[in-house]
Amino acid sequence: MSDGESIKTIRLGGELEIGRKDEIRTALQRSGSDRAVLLDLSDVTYADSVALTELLRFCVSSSHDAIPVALVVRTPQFARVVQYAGLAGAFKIFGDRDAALAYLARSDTE
Amino acid sequence: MSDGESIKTIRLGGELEIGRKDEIRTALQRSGSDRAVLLDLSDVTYADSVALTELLRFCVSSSHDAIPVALVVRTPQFARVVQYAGLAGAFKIFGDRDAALAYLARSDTE
Amino acid sequence: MKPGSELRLYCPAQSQYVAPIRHALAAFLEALQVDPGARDDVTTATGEALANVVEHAYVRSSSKTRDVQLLARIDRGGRLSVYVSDRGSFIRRKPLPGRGFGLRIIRAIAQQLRIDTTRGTCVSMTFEGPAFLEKR
Amino acid sequence: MKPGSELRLYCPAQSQYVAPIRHALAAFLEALQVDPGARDDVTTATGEALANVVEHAYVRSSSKTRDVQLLARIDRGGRLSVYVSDRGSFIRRKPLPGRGFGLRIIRAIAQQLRIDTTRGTCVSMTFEGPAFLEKR
Ligand SMILES: Nc1ncnc2c1ncn2[C@@H]1O[C@H](COP(=O)(O)OP(=O)(O)O)[C@@H](O)[C@H]1O
Ligand SMILES: Nc1ncnc2c1ncn2[C@@H]1O[C@H](COP(=O)(O)OP(=O)(O)O)[C@@H](O)[C@H]1O
Repeated sequence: MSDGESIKTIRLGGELEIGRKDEIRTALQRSGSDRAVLLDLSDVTYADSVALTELLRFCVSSSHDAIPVALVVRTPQFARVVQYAGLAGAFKIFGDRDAALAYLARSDTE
Repeated sequence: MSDGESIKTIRLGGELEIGRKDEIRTALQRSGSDRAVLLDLSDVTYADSVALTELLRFCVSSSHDAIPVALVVRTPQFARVVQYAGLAGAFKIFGDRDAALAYLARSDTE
Repeated sequence: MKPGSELRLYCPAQSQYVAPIRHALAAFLEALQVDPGARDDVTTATGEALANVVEHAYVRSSSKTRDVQLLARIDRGGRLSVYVSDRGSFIRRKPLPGRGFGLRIIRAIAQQLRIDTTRGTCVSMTFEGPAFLEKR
Repeated sequence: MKPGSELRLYCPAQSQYVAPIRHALAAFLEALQVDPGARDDVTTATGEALANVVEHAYVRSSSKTRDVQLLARIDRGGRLSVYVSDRGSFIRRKPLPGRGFGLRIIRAIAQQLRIDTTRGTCVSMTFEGPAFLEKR
């Protein structure tokens, strides 16, 4: 996947919370052609457990289909709430896009 | 003043309130070469009577020196607080920069 | 707006506290679904009362505690009352030249303004009208 | 933080109210000079308790009033207590698969969590530590 063409990017920002549950679920859709997904959450200023549940659901189902998913997380509240929920091990989290893309490229060649 | 060169623009934004009194007073300074002043307050999201007092002081002293001053006001809170304070007649207020510049150009030729 | 909702803040009577108190009031009113125009008006009036405490309350006072208290409250009728109080002394005087806009602004916005100077100063303002009626 | 400060909000138990209530709490804490990290943590924990009311409180309840109440209060010791209450019925069950993060997050943040289900549900959380000590 050196050309990165089949890496889908899903970008979510702002407050990921109960009031936006449907929108988050709709955004977290894969199509048949996706080989890897980069979830760009750089601009997420807040996330709650409702959002984490949706993200987890997406990552687990992608993993069943052998599609690697990388999250870009840059904001402290988000990073902390993942820890508090005990979900640090459930997500592949990176501090920037390049690191996430490098991980996805590696996953592909493995 | 067709070239507009001696029109000084002073721009203030955000919340003009008691906590920024010194900053506002410092910003509202004229220099000897100013022939007219455009106070660009387009981005003022809030103003209180402390700010209005500073603006009034500036306009009154400019008027004594025969220097016209035009205010650009575009936000509803600011427009309303000027009314509430009974100061609508004390300021030359315009909804955009061009109208304010046209007024200042006119004042000069009069 | 739901009756019983209430915001009570005790802060030092210093100018840097006025904006955060106003923001807390605005967010309180937003949670109660007060529309933006009415919210602006209420915070404008309240901002004036707060600025007066910072500027005047403790100038002629020997009070050691130089605080300001904000209380905003929705009563049964869905009416909003805001109280700004201090433990200083009210200064009665003719408007200072080129000043005196604070109380004027409050009067233009609030349906009722009362200034009680029995113990410190308590400025009470009530706000009524369609924007403040309970919406459900 | 000044003791006596208090935020009390009554709102419909609907998802669109959760964010504005959280914002009101954040602005309240900011006015009390709670630092950003502690503010985030408190609003995170409170957001979870509020989301639980919206998601669960009235599912098995016949209550006509489907409200949520937030009370945040600074007590004498400068400790912050937050109460999130509803008039619904608490649902006791094993964690749903792939869920159950809400109470876990609250436990990770609050120094104390109590869930009182005598009349509706009242989730009380206390927050202590240097970030909450009175600063003057
Ligand atoms: N909290 C207060 N404590 C003491 N004096 C006050 C207080 N609020 C208002 N005043 C008095 O009322 C006067 C008028 O206030 P105001 O209309 O806001 O105008 P300004 O603050 O510009 O003088 C003040 O100058 C002051 O003498
Ligand atoms: N306010 C409430 N009213 C009714 N039940 C509640 C309330 N809060 C929590 N619960 C119960 O506690 C369970 C665990 O909550 P939580 O840890 O937040 O996870 P989740 O909401 O994902 O199930 C909920 O599934 C529900 O049964």
